[in-house]
Amino acid sequence: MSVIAPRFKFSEFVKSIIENAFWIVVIMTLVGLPMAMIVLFYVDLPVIDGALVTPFLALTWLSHPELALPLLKSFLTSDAFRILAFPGFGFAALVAAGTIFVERKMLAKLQLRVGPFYCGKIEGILQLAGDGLKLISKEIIIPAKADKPLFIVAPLLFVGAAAAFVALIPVAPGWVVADVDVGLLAVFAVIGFFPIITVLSAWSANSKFPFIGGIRALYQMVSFEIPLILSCLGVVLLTGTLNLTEIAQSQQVIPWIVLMPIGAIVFFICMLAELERIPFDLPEAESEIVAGWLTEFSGMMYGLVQLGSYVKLYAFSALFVVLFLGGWSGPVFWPPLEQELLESGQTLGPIKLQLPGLPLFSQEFFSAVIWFVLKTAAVIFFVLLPRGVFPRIRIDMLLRIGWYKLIAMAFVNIFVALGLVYAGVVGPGGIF
Amino acid sequence: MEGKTTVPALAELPPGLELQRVDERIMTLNVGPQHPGSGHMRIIVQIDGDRIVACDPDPGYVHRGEEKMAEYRNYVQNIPHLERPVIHDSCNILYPYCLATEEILGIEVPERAQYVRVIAAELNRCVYTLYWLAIYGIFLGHSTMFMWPTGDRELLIDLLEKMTGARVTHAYLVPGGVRNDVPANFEDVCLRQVDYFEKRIREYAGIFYDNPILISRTRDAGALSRHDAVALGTTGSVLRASGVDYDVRKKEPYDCYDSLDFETSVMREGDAYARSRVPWLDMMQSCRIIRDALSKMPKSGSVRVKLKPNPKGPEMVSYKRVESGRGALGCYVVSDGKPEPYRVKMSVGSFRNLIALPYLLRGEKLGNMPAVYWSLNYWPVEADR
Amino acid sequence: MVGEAASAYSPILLMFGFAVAATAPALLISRLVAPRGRDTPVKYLPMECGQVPKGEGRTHFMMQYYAYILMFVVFDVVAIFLYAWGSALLELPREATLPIIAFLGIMFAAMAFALRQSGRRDIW
Amino acid sequence: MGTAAGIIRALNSGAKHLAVKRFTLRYPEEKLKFVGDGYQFDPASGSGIAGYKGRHMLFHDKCTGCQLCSIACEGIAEAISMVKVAEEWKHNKKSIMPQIDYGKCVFCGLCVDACPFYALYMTNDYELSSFTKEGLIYTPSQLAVKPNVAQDSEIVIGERGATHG
Amino acid sequence: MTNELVDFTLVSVALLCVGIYGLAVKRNALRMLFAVEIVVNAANLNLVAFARFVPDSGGQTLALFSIAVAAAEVAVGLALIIVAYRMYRDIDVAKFGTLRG
Amino acid sequence: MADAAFLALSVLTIASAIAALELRSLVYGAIALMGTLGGIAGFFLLLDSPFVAMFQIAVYVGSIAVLILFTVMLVRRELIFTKVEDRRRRLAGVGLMLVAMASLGAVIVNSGISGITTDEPAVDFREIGADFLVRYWPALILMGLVLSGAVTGAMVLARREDTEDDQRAG
Amino acid sequence: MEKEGVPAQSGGGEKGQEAKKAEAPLPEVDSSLRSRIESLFGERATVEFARPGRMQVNVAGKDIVEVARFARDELGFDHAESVTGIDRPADGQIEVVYHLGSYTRPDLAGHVLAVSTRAPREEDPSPGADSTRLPSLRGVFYSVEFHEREAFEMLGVYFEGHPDNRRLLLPEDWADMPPMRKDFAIKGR
Repeated sequence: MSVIAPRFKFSEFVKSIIENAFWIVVIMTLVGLPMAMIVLFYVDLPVIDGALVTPFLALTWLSHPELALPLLKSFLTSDAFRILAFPGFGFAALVAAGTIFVERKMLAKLQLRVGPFYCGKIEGILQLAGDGLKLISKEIIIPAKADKPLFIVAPLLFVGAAAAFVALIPVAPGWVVADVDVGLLAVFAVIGFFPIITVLSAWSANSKFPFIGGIRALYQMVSFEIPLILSCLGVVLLTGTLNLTEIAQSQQVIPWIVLMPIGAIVFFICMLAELERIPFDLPEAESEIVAGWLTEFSGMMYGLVQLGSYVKLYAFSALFVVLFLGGWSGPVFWPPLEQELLESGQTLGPIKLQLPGLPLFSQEFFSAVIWFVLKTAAVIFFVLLPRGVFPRIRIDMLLRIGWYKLIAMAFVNIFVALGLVYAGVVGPGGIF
Repeated sequence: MEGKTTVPALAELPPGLELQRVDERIMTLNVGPQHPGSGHMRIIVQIDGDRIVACDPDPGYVHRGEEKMAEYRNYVQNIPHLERPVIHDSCNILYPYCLATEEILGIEVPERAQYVRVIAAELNRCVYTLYWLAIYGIFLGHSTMFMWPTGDRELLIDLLEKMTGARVTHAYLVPGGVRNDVPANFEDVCLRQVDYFEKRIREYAGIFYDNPILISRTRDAGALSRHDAVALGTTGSVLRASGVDYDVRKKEPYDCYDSLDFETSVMREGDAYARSRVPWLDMMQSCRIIRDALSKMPKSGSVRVKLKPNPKGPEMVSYKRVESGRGALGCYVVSDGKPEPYRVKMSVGSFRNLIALPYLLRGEKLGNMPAVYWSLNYWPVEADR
Repeated sequence: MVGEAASAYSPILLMFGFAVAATAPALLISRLVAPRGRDTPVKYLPMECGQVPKGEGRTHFMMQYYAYILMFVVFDVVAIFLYAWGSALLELPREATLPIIAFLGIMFAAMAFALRQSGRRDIW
Repeated sequence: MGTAAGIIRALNSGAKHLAVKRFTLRYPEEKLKFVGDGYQFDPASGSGIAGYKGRHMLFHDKCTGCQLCSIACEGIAEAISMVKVAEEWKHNKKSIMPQIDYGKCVFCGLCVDACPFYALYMTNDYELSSFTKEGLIYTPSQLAVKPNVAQDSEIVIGERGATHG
Repeated sequence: MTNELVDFTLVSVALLCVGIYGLAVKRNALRMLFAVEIVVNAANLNLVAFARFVPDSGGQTLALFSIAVAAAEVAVGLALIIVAYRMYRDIDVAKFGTLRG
Repeated sequence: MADAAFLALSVLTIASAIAALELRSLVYGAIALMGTLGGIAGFFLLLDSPFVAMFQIAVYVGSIAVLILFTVMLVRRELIFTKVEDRRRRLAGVGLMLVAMASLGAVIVNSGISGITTDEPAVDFREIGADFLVRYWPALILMGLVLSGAVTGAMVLARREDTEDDQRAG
Repeated sequence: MEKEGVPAQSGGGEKGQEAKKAEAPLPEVDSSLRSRIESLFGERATVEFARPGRMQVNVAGKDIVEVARFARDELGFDHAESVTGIDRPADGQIEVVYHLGSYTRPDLAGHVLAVSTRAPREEDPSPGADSTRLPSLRGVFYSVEFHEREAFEMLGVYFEGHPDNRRLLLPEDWADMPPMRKDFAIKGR
């Protein structure tokens, strides 16, 4: 009977479940209900058809299809929905989960393997859920000499910062969590937090390998931030705005990658480095420094960092799409449908054909989202592909690439953009 | 009697190991033994920032005492034990022992057995090299280069399994030949799979050997000059990567190697890249050898000399060398007239190449450590025996 | 009205807060669900490849690339400064590009010097 | 520019392999095909017959209880011990036969070489796992049973790469 | 109720005083650097506040200049602290006996 | 809403400024300093100058705080966790601070600026760029010189020479 | 060209072997090596046996450095392949055999010169502190560094002049006698 893996006891399992249920009920009653009341007190309740929607009224209306629709609409346009679900955290986490799965399957395919296979019957589709369950049921071990508050908070901050990054990404016209004037600068401001979180978590672990990894991460992120910032300047020169939505809308005619391929390449390489993807995954170089700054993280803390990094991956890919690939612009898939068909559906003999969701969202919205997701998926594919193709490079080479080649290329791109503006190709009175 | 170890004072350290300054800047890093980048050994590196100031390799995590155990078993019973240090290269590691034992026992090996042995040894060399290459890939962070060789290795393991009946620990070579003849249609299967295998390993060039990132990473990392390579007594691919054309198969042909057609692969640069490329070139030559041996092999004949149950040799010594996957592999067998050898000593390539490690790593970047370390064509368990 | 612009930025903060609030329970649940093995002092040692840790985890540790951090601080400022120019470019007269060219010239010179310094091996 | 070309070539090589067939044996569903019936010793040539070295098979009608297999194993794995059997054979006066502990056996097959009466040979059966250590000890009567081994899949080399067909 | 200029100015004064306190009391070079940063930020706050209430983009421009110069100052200041730490193995300004190399 | 945000921000900023100076550990002090700088950025947002706010975060939090943290990690461990100052000086400092705060605050409250508020729209951030290049371009050049001087000086100062022990002795 | 099964050592092999051995003459390279060693060192270096490609020379401990230097500088053996320690309790000695090879001389490529020397053996060994000592060859052949360390820990032969005579393979807290001695018995044997 080994100590490391205690034998599963059903009675203890049941006991722990009952205990947990008890505490959840107690905490919900003592804390959750008052919190809900307080929140309800402060929330601006929507007014629909002249009636103030209280929670009671909302529940009543939900049972009535005709009344439920405007209620749902008002919910869908609220900030809460944006933050929780669609362009916000839920969507990003979903894309991140999909990315993890696709990465594993694709890498396996490239390496002539099978990849996740058995979990979930169909090609291991439930593997991720299994991994999550595994991580959540693992014991969290915090090293004795670690700086506990920082150590525990660091993964949460990492996820939070990644989510804040997602908040700035416009997905469809008007569908963005925070539509700010200086969106691009806000993106850079948010990116600036990642090195700090990394180095703080590395410092707090009080161990050699995380420390080396954290300092490497710091050097790497910091060095590639400047070419990253400079490579976006070309787009700003051409569009004259820092608002990401406007930048995306400015590419109705032609995506900027056509005019500024150098800038796009620089941005892409910097993106790989900021994401710590191979070939730039030096902070986690397992053959030199075990797992870099993640070495001491165990169980769900590691899972959270992974979640954060994949959310970050999505955010960066989406930013690439917005800046260089024209965002959501693209031909609408099918000719616009008639309004009546949208609202009441079409009766085909005994079957009534309903287009789900269309009464709530416009068709342009669907088209935009589909284009955006397709483009993002393509970019994510190109972010994932190097992992199967390239080895890891060395830190001095990395810094050299960042400081010598990429910055020079970024300046070349700036001058190209400047030339485009002054030659009258782009801008007021220009062709595009 | 009490294991008194002599701890050397600082001034006594060899030129490769002295600390330049004892400083709070210098950090001692234990790389291994439970580390993804060290195998089962420990490398104690002292780093000043990103530079390695000193390095002290410490094999000895998996010591089995093979040499001691060999003194208690008779010549045939030693076979399954002595192949254990490098199970991926088990035919080659048994080869010098069998040659030396045959000299002591005075046995001539039948001709067909010689060819079968050579085929098995070359297949095993490829199997080992692929495994080594896979780990080299993962050390450099190239996960595809980990998966492809481990997958392609299956082709050869399948062949070896058809020949020997076991996938890794074959126990195939015995004093006096091989344990069993190859199966009936072995030649066709072998030719087909070796051809495909050669096609596969040529594809490694595009993704690995010609990859600019890999080249820039390993070029000039841990360069070993021709003079140093000779003086340090390195062997195998490390030596040949430094421009010394030395291959035991050519210089001191054993069994039927003198009748086979192949070339020695030599590179001049002596850096980690050349050291990683030479085994790959060797694999091509192995395919050539296998094809040649298959065509020249006698179609029938005995493959094993019948030995007495407890064979005894005269009181003599024998030192035989072969070229294994990691370089020259010598076996020194001392017989005192009993059925058990008096002393078996294996002079293995890994151990000889390990001497170069502290020498090469001094002044390198920490990021170069796995690249240089594993490019020495090193197998921790073999060094440890 | 003073402070109108701030409301556009609050969703970022809310998003940050929501992500933290949504993932923190994962740690709590993990704490509740996960089996707690017997505590031994060895378990809480920092990772050192199976050896007993020697020396300090955080040392006076600089690596050879400190110069790049110094450069980053200055050139980050420069890079973001360029955005002030870049966003206004379309509204500016063309002569206004000259000062920025001069500015960039000065910074290129400084960068060349800094890169040469940071590339030198023996001084870092 | 050589660098860019090399990078593009590497990416191309990687992407190309997305279309190559996978080379994975899905083990519990598919099983490898082996040569022949297992490793045996050929009295005519004095050498073995190629085959997989799996679990042993013992012919009770040939075993004389001479212990040579046990002696051969003594220096290697000490897996074979001689045990009493209830059977009566006139060539096996002591009624002892080998019992093999597969927790120790290294499957070298030297016991097969050592048996002068060809009473032992090795079969293709390699699925010997057990939940207990005792389950790995095979008595002579268990060894006498010929295993039924499913084997269907072989390496097939085709246009789009090799697979386990 | 909207914010008035005086509110921001008061906050700026408070920060300035905290910074001055730090400069006066602390003997740790890094803490003194922190105090300097706080003082600079108090000044920046004032600049931007006045620029908002007396609409003129000049204030913001000046604030940008100020931040940039502060970055330069921090780079040099930290380099100085590192040099001092190397020389005296300490970051206590009282122990920096002489700045002669 | 702006008022609640204002109050929260002032509390955050001033408290973390004090914490930056008073926390025992220098690393936590640096984190608190980041809080102060972030709070100032929040004030900038409240003042409708998002460009300056984002500049503040990107430069101060993104790079200066990194540099400070890094330098803090470079010094010896015991120096990170010890505070050196004497008590009397500290009391005097607190007194000075309070006096200065009270007097300056009184002056400001009683001066003419109290009660100023504005309903005019905020300045567009593009005007800043125009300002830079049209009105203040000599200052821009000068700042370029300052920055290049800073990076040059910092590089020359911070490099390590292996003669530092001799320097200490001399 | 050397084939196996040519024992050149006298003393009861299988029948027919003696006749073969007598027929095989030494190639020219080997005989010249032998004569050069014998002519220079005379009594101090006795050739134990000489077969095609293999030769063993026995020397006393005090002469080993000189012989090794001669082998390196004059004969062209530039590296050591292995260092083997053999315990000879019957003689009360521990034999250490250096196998020297040559990479630079093409005519010596297939040759291995074994230089054998003996150190006194103590019944109650205390490695590093007793009389089991030999001069180290690390000054002559850099490549013996780890091999000599291995011989030191396995047999307790202390190599004087070796700069780093530490344990290599055995655990640091190994407190038993050197394991390759014949009186160190494996459990159960």
